[in-house]
Amino acid sequence: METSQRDEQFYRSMVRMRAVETELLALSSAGQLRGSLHLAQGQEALPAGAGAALRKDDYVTATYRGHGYVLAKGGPLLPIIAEILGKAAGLGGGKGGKMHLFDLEYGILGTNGIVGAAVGTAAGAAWAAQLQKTDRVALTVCGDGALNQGHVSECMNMAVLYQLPLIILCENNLYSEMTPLSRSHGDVNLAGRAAGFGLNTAQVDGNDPEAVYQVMSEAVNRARTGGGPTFIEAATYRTIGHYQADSGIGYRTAEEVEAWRAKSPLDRWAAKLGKRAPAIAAEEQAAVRAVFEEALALPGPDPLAAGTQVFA
Amino acid sequence: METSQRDEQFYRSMVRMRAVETELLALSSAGQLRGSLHLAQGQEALPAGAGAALRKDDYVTATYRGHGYVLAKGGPLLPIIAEILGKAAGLGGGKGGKMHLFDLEYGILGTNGIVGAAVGTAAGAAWAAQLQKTDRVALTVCGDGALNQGHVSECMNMAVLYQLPLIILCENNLYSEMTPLSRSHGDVNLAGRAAGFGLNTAQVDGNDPEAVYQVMSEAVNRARTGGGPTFIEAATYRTIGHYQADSGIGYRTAEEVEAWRAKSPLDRWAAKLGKRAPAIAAEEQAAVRAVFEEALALPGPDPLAAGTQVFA
Amino acid sequence: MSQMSVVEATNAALRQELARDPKVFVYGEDVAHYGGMFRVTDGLLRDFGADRVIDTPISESGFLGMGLGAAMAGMRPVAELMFIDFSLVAMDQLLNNIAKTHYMSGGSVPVPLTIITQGGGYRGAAAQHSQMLEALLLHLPGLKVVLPSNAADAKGLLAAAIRDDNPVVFINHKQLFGAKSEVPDGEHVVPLGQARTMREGTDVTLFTYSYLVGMGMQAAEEAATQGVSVEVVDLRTLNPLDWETIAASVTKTHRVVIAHEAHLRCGVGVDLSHQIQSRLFDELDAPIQVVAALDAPIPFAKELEDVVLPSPARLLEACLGAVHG
Amino acid sequence: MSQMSVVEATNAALRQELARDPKVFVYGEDVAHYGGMFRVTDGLLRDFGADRVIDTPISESGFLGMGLGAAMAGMRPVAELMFIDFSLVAMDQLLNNIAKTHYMSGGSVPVPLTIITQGGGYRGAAAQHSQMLEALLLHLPGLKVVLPSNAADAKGLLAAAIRDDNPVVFINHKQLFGAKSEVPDGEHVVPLGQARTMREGTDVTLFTYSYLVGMGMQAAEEAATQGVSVEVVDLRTLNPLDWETIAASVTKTHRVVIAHEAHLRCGVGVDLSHQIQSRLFDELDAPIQVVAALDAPIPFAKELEDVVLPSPARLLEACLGAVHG
Ligand SMILES: Cc1ncc(C[n+]2csc(CCOP(=O)(O)OP(=O)(O)O)c2C)c(N)n1
Ligand SMILES: Cc1ncc(C[n+]2csc(CCOP(=O)(O)OP(=O)(O)O)c2C)c(N)n1
Ligand SMILES: [Mg+2]
Ligand SMILES: [Mg+2]
Repeated sequence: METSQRDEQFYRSMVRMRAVETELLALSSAGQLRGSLHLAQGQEALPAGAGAALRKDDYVTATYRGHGYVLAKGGPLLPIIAEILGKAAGLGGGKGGKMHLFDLEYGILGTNGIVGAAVGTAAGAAWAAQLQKTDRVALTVCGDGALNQGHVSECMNMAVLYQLPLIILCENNLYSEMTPLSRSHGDVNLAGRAAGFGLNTAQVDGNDPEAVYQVMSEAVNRARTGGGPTFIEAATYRTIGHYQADSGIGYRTAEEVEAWRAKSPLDRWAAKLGKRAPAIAAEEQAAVRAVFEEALALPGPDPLAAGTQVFA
Repeated sequence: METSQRDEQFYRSMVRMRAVETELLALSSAGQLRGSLHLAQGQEALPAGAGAALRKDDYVTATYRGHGYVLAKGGPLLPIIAEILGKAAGLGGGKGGKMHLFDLEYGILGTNGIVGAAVGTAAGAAWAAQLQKTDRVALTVCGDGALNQGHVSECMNMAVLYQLPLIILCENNLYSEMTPLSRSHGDVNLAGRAAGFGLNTAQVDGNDPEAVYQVMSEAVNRARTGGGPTFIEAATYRTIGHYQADSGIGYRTAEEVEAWRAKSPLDRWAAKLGKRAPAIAAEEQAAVRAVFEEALALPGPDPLAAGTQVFA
Repeated sequence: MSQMSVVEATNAALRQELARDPKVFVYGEDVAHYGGMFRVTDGLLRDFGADRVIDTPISESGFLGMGLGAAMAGMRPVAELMFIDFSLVAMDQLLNNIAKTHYMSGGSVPVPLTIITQGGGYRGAAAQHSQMLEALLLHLPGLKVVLPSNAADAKGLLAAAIRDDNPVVFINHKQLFGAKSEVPDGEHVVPLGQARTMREGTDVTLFTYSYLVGMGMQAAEEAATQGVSVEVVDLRTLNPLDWETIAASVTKTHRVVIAHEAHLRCGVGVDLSHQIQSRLFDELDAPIQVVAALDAPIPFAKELEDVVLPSPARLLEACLGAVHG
Repeated sequence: MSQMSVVEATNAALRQELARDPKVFVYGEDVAHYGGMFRVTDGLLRDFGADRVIDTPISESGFLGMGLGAAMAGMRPVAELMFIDFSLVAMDQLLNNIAKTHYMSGGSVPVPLTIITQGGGYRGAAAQHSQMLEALLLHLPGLKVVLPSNAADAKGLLAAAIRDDNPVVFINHKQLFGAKSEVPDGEHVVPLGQARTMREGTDVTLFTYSYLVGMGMQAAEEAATQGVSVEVVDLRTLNPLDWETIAASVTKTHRVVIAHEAHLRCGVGVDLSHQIQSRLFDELDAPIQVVAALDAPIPFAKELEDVVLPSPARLLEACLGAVHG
């Protein structure tokens, strides 16, 4: 794909994700959406760039904030939105919910509510791909804070040991919930920690989808060709609160948030696409709105289903 | 203390430890000792050197193979041996056993049967020392394999974050049980992994008690004076099996074992002390034997004690 | 007395104990500068300083292990686990180490560590953020486990937990956080191991705790209108259990319902059920019923969660069933 | 039929399934080159190659998480946890992830992962290496749990576990590893969820599993000499439970003893006790008794371990007590 085509694709992808989040936030504010909602405004370049570097049959696991990666993997929107809304037609029949999106057909092996826990799943899928002698790769997305879960360290070591076709994309948004890097990491050089385990590492501007795409493509190519795992530290920022009930201010200065808003990948790519941008945005927003309308009208799960599917 | 005095102290300490292990192995072989026995033959220089660098009021935690550190901390021998033999007069009244030695008076906060688990305990004691504004330090001893427990990674990060007065002494004996470093670590540079977390690091010949003492003293001094934690990678080798039922051969070549036997710290220090060595050794061995005789004659715990002391 | 929410009462207990004993310190994720995800530690950093109230990384296994070490070294740490669901990443520290240290040391090493956390569903938080896991903590000996059902108990039981020389896990319920009720001003300590009879009754005893105490009271009221007198006992502490109060109530009503939000299998309900039937078999006029979560992970959708988790209707049905057979 | 130890039978099941299905692979600490701490995987690397039998670091949380991912991606992994005590460092993967994935995915993602491990005491291995932790795995829905009491079942149940599309934890007992008995040659599969009546009896039923089945048989024999006829049922699978066999035996003998080595509180014994009394209350002529470990961590010294862990004498006493009151 040419750069200009990719630019449009990135923009579409980011606008779509923002539109989905806007709808969800409205529903949540209106009391029409249960539970916590972890949005990723400001971080849209990452799923956009990463998703473009993957094949349909590659694997992805991500966090409670990872719906963007699910969208960017290319599966149909309706079952994803339906699951987030807790509908019977959702990916998980309404059982999983927002934090637990699975879609085997598109290689989505789960967003996950436990910090760090999804890294093992992706490493295992990468292991399977290797043992099956396919050239599939697995991407796992985690936060800066997640590196402090021992599970992640264990998997980093095994990824190197087995030379797994795994990419760990670390969204360094400078905070774990309300705690900044300086109060959670003895050494804030995240790529340096990964390098200590022997991983290939890269650092990237996480607010630049093209840069993310390039560094991901390199890592994906390395993984596909037996070159082993890569850890990517992506600098980014959520310009919104940790979850719907958090203003995002107080533990962060207004200036800091503003400075990062100014680096919004959506705005950057809108500027890049120039006059074409508004029409593209409108198109994506309309498509998302249509899916929400359809999804909202769907029936909820049959209460009788509550006890089923515990076992296969 | 002068070097020559220290040399004698090291030798005594190592001989004592070997003598204790020899008695234990004999008892185990004779079916007079229950459970697994994890000996540390070949690794005696580490407790000898490390113990000499600590004060009585410093803290120590170690592994199932860590009785040497308990001995080297300086507490009376009888309650230690009595506990290993499961006697009422043992440190834990026979409840803990070999893998679970505690002695608050000497800062022994537990040998531990779970790989890696004792690192948190020591880090917490170091934290307490810091919060109490004392200059106590904590030493935790773990194996090369233990670095692959996520818990240890978590503690390494926090040790740096809080600048804890903690020393992690990693006994790199090249194997986790029967599995060599090359099949358990993606990158065999253990100090490098620790450096990735921001720890001060050092590498040392773990079969040289004086070298261990020096590197430990530096780390202890740093910790006492607010300079933060240190990770020490000590190269060593157990010249015996992982536990009493393991020959130590098969997964390791006879040549490899022999090559390391030739580096035995006991032999090196015997040579160093020259003619003085045999008398010192005999003295220590006799003392150990006397303690075993005394301990073996002690009564076992009262069965009625089984249900007590679950809670304070 | 003041009207306080459970969050405020929990905060008040922490303040009371921080002020009382310099060995106490409070730590966990987002607890210091932010004041806690649920505001339980609000203002503590400001009032007690950076040596007493400390933020941690997302390293539950590491920081609970450190709590153990700090407790052994003379402190009285209070660790916050943000959700009890996350106890699972730290189970080895909890059950292999914290719970066993005093015993393994032959009673020579006390472990005055308190862990405060919260659990529970009914909010669409789905399978990994809605659990009640007290049974896991009770199966292996060595931990005390406390679950308040109201603000006064939150304050008093937490104070007792912190003063206890043993590891105690103190579990709030997220549905109760905002619930206001009267809390004694000044020093308030509720001894561990005392159940509380919330409502006297003669036909059947409902043993429960935490959020379900309120549901139980509702069910009891409704049952009364149907001519059934339900005694409601808030267990408050699951280890130690207040066997005296339990036995007295069983020998009075001869019919028992036990209700909790956690899963049935190997849960607290079957545990208490067995203890009652094995010790008071001849006192029982009807089978003991346990109301618990259905045997499925907690689902996200409301239609499903409503089925899986206990409801006042299910409690009522069990109480009536125990009486009418 | 051949005489085989439980270790050999477990090894035979692994061989059978490795040969049968290329998706099966076996991994864990020391399992490949060394052949397993307990020789359970002896020779598998040689016979099936390095892609099928793999050594891991000491990273139970990581490698069980990887088992989950590999199972989702089309493999049928068999992970060895060297001691079940170490499951505690991996509980989040086991209970928050492995157990819940199929349900959270709305049934769309099967998790054909088998975990083989061993537990149990009686060997002076002390508090962290002697536990039976099956109750922790049963409390939260989503895992099947299997505990063989003999070599034939070890082979047949493990084969069934590996073929099952769900996560199954298969728990051997260290005291049984060397125990030899007859094992069917060739393909041998014992369906999960079927208890087995080891000895018919009329006065009292003893439900048990794993190592205590042998103790139960001993107790039954001794009871017979004292005129008490004990039916001994080996539960074999704790989830799913074979309720039919259980109910049939209770309605026959009307007296029940349940025995296991794990702790009492929130254990399998109280679980089964409650299920029996709540469903078959009128069938019971005596209180159900549960024989379990005393409420203390497993101590090291023999004098103490003998008191904490169940013994044939305690089983006998419970059976006689159930009959004579
Ligand atoms: C094991 C565990 N501990 C704590 C939490 C609560 N929690 C949810 S998100 C979060 C912060 C994660 O920070 P980071 O990894 O940087 O990701 P971000 O939210 O910034 O994207 C925490 C502490 C959790 N879900 N799981
Ligand atoms: C969590 C856990 N997993 C596995 C084991 C079993 N185990 C005991 S010792 C050991 C090897 C540890 O190797 P290392 O850390 O290098 O220490 P060494 O024994 O070589 O001194 C293993 C795997 C354990 N005790 N705990
Ligand atoms: Mg972050
Ligand atoms: Mg080693």
